Amino acid sequence: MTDAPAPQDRDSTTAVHRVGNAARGVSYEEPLLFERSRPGRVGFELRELDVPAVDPAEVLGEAAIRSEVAGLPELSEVEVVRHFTRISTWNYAVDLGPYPLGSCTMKYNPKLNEVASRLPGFANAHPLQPEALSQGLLALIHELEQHLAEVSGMDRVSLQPAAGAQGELAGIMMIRAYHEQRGDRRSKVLIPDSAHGTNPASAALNGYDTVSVPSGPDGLLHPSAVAAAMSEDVAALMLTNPNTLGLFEEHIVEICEIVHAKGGLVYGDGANLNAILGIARPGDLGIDVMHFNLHKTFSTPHGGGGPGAGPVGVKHLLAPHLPVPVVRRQDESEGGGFTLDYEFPRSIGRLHGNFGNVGMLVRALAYIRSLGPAGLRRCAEMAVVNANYLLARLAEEYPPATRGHVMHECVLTDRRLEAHGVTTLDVAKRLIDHGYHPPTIYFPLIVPGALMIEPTESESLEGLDRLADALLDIAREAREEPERVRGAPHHTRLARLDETRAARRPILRWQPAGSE
Amino acid sequence: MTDAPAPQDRDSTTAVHRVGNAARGVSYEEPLLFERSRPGRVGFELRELDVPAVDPAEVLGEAAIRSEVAGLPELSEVEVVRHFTRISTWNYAVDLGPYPLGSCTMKYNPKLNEVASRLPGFANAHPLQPEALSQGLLALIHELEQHLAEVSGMDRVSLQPAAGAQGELAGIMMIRAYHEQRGDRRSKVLIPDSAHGTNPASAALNGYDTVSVPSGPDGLLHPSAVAAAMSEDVAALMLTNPNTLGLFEEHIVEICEIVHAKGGLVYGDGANLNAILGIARPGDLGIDVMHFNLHKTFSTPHGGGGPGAGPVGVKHLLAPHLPVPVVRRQDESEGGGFTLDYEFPRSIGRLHGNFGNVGMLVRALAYIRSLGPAGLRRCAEMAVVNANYLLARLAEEYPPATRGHVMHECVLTDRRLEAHGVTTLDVAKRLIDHGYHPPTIYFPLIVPGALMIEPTESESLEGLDRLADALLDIAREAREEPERVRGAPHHTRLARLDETRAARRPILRWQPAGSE
Amino acid sequence: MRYVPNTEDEVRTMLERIGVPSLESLFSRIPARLRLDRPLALPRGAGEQEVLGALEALARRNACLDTHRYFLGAGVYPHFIPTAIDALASRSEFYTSYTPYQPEISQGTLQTIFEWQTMIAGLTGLDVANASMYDGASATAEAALMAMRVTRRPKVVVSAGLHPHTREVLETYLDGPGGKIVAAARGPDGRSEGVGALVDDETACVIVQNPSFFGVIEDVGDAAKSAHACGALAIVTVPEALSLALLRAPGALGADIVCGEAQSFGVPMSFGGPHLGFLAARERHVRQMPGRLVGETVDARGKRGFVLTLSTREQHIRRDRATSNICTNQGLMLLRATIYLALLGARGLRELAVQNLALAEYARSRIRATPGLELPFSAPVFNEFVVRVADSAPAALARALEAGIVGGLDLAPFAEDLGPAILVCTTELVSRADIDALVAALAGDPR
Amino acid sequence: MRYVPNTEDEVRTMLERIGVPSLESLFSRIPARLRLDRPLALPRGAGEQEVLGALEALARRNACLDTHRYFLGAGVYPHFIPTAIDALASRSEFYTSYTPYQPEISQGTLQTIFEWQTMIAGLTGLDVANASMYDGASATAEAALMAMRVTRRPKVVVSAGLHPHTREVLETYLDGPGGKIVAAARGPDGRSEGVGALVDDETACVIVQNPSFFGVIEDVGDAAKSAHACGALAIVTVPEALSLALLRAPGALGADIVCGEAQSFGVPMSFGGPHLGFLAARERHVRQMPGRLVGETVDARGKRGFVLTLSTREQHIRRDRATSNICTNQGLMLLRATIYLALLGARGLRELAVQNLALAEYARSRIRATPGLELPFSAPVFNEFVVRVADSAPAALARALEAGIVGGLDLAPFAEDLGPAILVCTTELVSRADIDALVAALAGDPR
Ligand SMILES: Cc1ncc(COP(=O)(O)O)c(C=O)c1O
Ligand SMILES: Cc1ncc(COP(=O)(O)O)c(C=O)c1O
Repeated sequence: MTDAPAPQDRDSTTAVHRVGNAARGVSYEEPLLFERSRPGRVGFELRELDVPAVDPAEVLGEAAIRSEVAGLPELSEVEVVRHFTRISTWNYAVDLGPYPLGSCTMKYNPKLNEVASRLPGFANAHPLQPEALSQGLLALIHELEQHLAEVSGMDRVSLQPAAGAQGELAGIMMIRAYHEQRGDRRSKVLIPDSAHGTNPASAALNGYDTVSVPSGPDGLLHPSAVAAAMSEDVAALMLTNPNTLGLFEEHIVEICEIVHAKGGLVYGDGANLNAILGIARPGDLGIDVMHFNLHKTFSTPHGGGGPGAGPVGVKHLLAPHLPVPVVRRQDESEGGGFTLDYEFPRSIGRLHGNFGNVGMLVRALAYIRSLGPAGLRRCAEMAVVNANYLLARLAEEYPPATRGHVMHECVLTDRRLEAHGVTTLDVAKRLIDHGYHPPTIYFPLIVPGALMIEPTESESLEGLDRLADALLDIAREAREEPERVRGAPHHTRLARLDETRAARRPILRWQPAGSE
Repeated sequence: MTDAPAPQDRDSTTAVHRVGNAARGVSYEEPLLFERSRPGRVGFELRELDVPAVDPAEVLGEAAIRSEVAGLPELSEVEVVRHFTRISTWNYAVDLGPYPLGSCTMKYNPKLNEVASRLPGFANAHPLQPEALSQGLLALIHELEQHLAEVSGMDRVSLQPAAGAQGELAGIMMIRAYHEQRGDRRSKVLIPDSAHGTNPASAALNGYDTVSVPSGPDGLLHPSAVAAAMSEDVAALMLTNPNTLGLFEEHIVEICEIVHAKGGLVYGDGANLNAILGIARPGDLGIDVMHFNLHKTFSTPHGGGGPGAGPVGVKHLLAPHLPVPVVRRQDESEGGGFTLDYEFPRSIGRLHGNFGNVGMLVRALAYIRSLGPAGLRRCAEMAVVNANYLLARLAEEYPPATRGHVMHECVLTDRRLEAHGVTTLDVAKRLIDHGYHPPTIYFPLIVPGALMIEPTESESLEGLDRLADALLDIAREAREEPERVRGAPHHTRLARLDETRAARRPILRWQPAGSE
Repeated sequence: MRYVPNTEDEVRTMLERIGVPSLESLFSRIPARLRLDRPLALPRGAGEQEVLGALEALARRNACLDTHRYFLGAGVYPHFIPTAIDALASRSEFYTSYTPYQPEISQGTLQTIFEWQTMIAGLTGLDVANASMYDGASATAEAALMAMRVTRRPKVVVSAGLHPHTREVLETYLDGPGGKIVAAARGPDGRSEGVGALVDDETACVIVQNPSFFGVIEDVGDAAKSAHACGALAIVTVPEALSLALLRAPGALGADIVCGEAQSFGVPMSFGGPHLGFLAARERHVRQMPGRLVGETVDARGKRGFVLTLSTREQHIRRDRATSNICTNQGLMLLRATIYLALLGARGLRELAVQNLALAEYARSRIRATPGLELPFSAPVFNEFVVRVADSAPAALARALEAGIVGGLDLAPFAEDLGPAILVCTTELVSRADIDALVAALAGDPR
Repeated sequence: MRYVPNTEDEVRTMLERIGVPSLESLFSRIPARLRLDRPLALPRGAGEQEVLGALEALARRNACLDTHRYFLGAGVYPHFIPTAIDALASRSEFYTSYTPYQPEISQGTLQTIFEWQTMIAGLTGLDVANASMYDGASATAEAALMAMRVTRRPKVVVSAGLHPHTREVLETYLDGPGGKIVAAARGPDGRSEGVGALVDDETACVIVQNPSFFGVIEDVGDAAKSAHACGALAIVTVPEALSLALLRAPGALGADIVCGEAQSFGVPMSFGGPHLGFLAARERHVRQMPGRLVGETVDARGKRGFVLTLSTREQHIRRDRATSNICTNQGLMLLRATIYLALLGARGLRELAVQNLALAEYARSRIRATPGLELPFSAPVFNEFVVRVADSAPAALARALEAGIVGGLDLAPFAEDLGPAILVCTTELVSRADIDALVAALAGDPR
């Protein structure tokens, strides 16, 4: 890598200096850690050993030990700090602005939650320390279970799953256990065609065949479609409500009845719970088992891809199958306090090496305690108002995939841009120049050129207006200067990346020049 | 403010996309807090009051209270977080890269120090709580005093001054007290022409007339010049060693003798102590009183302009005049432990409402404990090697103000650029495009077009090479494309700012549109 | 509400623009009888001072590294966490961003993952590492499923010292897909015995935990040979990733998949999570790997950059044919571990591993010299080992607790045959004096 | 050394390029006899674990908000600090940057200062605020010096309730320039008396601390009138900036300069520092103000931006003619306070002030009702007040400490005439139960 500007850069600067919410600025280059490494540098110094030193070869035998540690760089602390500080500036983040990724609910992550999760009594406790030394944490887990049950209308909740997908897995496993315990071996799971990919994957991972159920032309799941697919070989229907088009499944009660009538159960994907907090409860709609995404609805940060937490809630009929261990409040006769209960013979077993992503549970509890019933409901209301406001402002230029009002997100399309050779992908990339993270694109799969926008309740009216202005500006630009949109992003340190090339000849780790 | 690009921006994009250490990127716009404010938003919710509410007008009288709080905005937490996150990205920082500001010693600020200073027992202690409840902090203050005395070769140290300039003030006050107590009223303070502005200002603030002593052509203070200015009316000479040209004052011992012979004292500005840590000690050179800048030499962060800490060290003869209170280790007979001593009748008094910037003292102690004697010396050595290396690489294009090797910083000039109409200011601004903070410019005042570069020990060889490459590239550009250098910076969100306009018609606070 | 900016005035403006008379009407698609007609029964909302106060009170009711000395490991290891990690991982550009689906504004995350993949490939001695799994236990289960996909066989042979929790998770995961688990026996020296005899042509893989649950170092090479002899894959699962800095790389010993838990690399214990599962494999199996992968590519101007790649393996593209259902993973923990490894570097990590070994050796020598205490296993260990006490494990641990020490894990629920035995772990957080105090307490010598 | 990247190899390369044979030779300009011939006598360098361990041990030897309830104010106020402040002020773009001399890459700091200046102007009711002073005490001294410059007079009249520490700092600062300080007497209601009689045509300014050291609210308007009648400036120094949210703006009452301590706005007590001095004045005196000022301007493309301005007042330009010698100030604390004020906003700050008042009123009502306790002063107070106890102040405070309460300041060293008296402060960190416990302890009622 040389510091001289690459020749083609000299000519690529037709960009305007400022656009929308953003301007051009300085971005810092930074190579890979390995390229910064120099033999002999240290970024950390160990404590002095106060016991006799040992020779590992002697203790473990020459054959058991490695001669050198491969793959690690050598850097000073200042270089490590600068490296990660610099590359962090290449990321967009909720703390920088709106992140309208549909289905992901990128709401604000309160700072209080971060502080709470770092309290030594939470962050520095060991999961296997004696129960008597963990009463605060066990109480916290127990309390959060109660709150999630109340919010969802489910009877019992387990906080063990580490993310939504693991919650799905747990749910489907419980469904399987339920049927099997009744001697009822079923092989299929019904899944609407608008569902998130984790739904079919979770069912398949559990040994089920998945059957796709088509959504109606109005984007809703229709009782007739479910009835047509339903049989006594179907273990469950998995649905998402509000669904991935941002619509409330109006026929939910009837659909649940159809499934139940044939002995099936209904799984609710809770990823969109944010839209109905305090307004409606999955448990009241007929759902038998569901997961929550604490990293969506309950504000725990997404961390650039995790960790999340995917608690699973069930009705009484599935409670015997909950994962172990279960936190139980002891009777006074047992001495009160909380204990871990492993005695669930019909449990699906353990899903996590410990109790799940406890640090995320602390954050979620802090959030629920901060908002209370009124605050949670207000979130849902504002999420829905914001989505509908954006929809109203954008519908003309970006024809929506659905008719009428939506819940917390809207799915728009690139239909009107087609004529100019501009696609959803181009719009997404151009939005980056305006200083925004793009919406979710090309999902749900059933909508061609989908732009799925979920503003969340964290955005303000004027913030939405600026975002809408940017999208409208891009639509105008698509007509007047389509090549400019197609070439986006223009202001970022990197231009559009070649994803095909990456997949064709995968380079998945750094190797010293000339090593291959 | 509108979101549409200003028309002139359209044409201002001759910039290359990438230069040196940096590339063009997206920068986020952000208005003033007040412009984001909307009546009724809240960013914080108070606890519930568990005592009877009061009506302030009733308790305090209508006349005593104000009807509304002016000057404050109304925002939600998410907006406040985004506001400051976004505007933070407009700053350069040590954690982003080299910050070669001469005289400021912008070294790396270890993260350990930040953690230590935030420990509840330090951060949440009250300065007036009983001594028995503050033994850890008093011990810490006492220990740091000892260490600074050892590092500097002074006999006693007070940690009270809040920054270097207040340390100077304290030092000059002690000098005054010393003379006055001997019935010796003196009116002048000698200060080399290369000195930092705080030196004359501190002397003047203390009621002294300052006399400027010219540096020799070699950049050093010469005994003859001091002798010529020295008299029995001179209370002290203030000098900086190494001086602001980055040179060790070789004649220091002789100079101190000249001053002492006429009854004067020598004040040492310790801003450049980093260069001689563990190698030479001001106290051994003849200095009677000096300040330390913990935010330079001892790695406490500069915080965008403070806080710092400016402890003052003295020889025995000035010890009776140290500021009060003084932390004293009690004899076993007094029960051991540490106590605050106020009984110094000849003290200059108190300089700070409490004990000074204690949070900075914690950081400095963590630093000294981390480095130890060998580490501190290593810092000095590396600071000096780094400065000389840069000097060697740059001397040809940027003729230095001094001859031969330097200590921890070097002063270069724009002499060779003059012919092309490019100045030090232009070079500084162009360096920003390369991804660096510029050096200190036009200081010391005695060097026309000075570029004062202090890399510090935090930089690596290859980091220095990149910085040197950038400066050499700018020199080349100054010859080939001078208008490009003169127009810099090109990549920043804001172009060069009009400082004259700001001073001519000062706008020092935001006012609602139309309010004036 | 401090987290919600819009005011009543603004809501009115928006409703007008939307063209509805009230908030209510936006929810009109939810049949009225399905709507909740009461507020949720939750504690009232509160300000920061109250919420933080309540949570601090809960936090104070737990023992932790700040109140006790820990000799408790068993899959979750107390290690010192360099201060730069919190400082960097708290940058909101990292923790408030999403999965890097839009590479042009996610290079910070993407480059970090690429660096992590490189480091894990190096530490495990394999070609390709993914962008994290939920934890060591589920990583092990995913490794088994991967081996089942590669070999199209159902049987999984596990070593004697597979962590009982990992074993349970494996069972949970393998139940649906119809996997069968067979465990080797524990030999007298503490290591697995007779793995080879269990492997047959139904066997998808052999899974060896190393170091084992009992702390001993297993013969990975031998297990791998047995697996390969029958066309099965060799999987090594590593509960204490620090051991990789010292022990021969599993890849070099024949492992085809190496997975495990990297919580030791700068991730707080946090009562068991979030932690950091990892999984690495040989290049030829990359298309059967679960989880995200980041690859190098170039941008339209020819500059190097990184993107998520090979996503046709993943659920969001492949749906029911995906290699796993994992979506959200443990990204932020991966960042922490990458910073940790960058700070310690090749030398520092090795040195730390040797320190852990030295502490264990010292503790074991003290135990050997202490009447009433016994080391039941003779095989070498890394930083964890089993101690047999004279009276009862709970009594011994209670004595340690009196001295402010969380003394280890009572093995009774996991390996009754061992008698009164405790699993003890020594990391750099304990000093010689702590070890002496522990030994005295376990032996019943009141201090 | 972890903070120093260069290796021995690299040093060799550099020395070669420099053209010297050894490191030593770079120091050859330091005469050999002046060079230290031994290592410094300091503790050996150590890694993070050891250093942090040692400092944690020191930290644990102090009482703090996490171990006790505080009723101690007296110039340093325990308040709740919203969590967003630490999160934002820990961004290294803020805390590892320097004074914003290069505006193009310092707009974050500059805009923050401009926002702060606006807020302080609004809170004080004046036109211009500077970018911070070291603390309230030195800000008061600088205000006095400023008044002396403006009026070219030497005498400074201070109110009876000027904090004794502030008074000492004022004396220290005024000694060199030859200022004279005269203090008003304390009247029976706790307020200053006869300020007017002390002002004459030698008087540069009247300084009124409000609320006073004894917590009472002074008659600022009256003092300002007295000052103006003789051509002197009226200075108000505010020890508890939160009071500004409730009390009439000093500028509106005639103050020409308002200074004080804004530690209450989100700055930790930190055993007394770093805190946040502020200073505001009328536009006509701006050129005599000490400290940095940020002004609005435009860039070469016409876009708004901010720069340091009017720096001809400052030492780096004006040297011995500067308005002050201040250089490094309290920038990061200013950032914290600006975030604090942005979060609380106009309403929140007001509401918090009223809460503090309500707690003080409740405490005073309880004290009035408690035999043995007395409120010696009748003037109104904000969140702090004097209590006279029956026995001795140290004994009363010792009883409070037994209940886990730091009960206030024993006034004996500061105002002997008051008898056994304690200065008590009630902020939102104390609850009704805490107040009840304090009152009981002070009264000698064992709980
Ligand atoms: C609708 C839906 N279901 C399930 C998931 C999976 O959740 P997780 O990523 O937490 O595993 C997602 C995540 O994006 C989702 O959007
Ligand atoms: C040589 C010199 N002396 C004194 C000072 C003043 O120190 P402070 O800014 O800590 O008040 C400085 C600060 O830049 C300096 O460089």
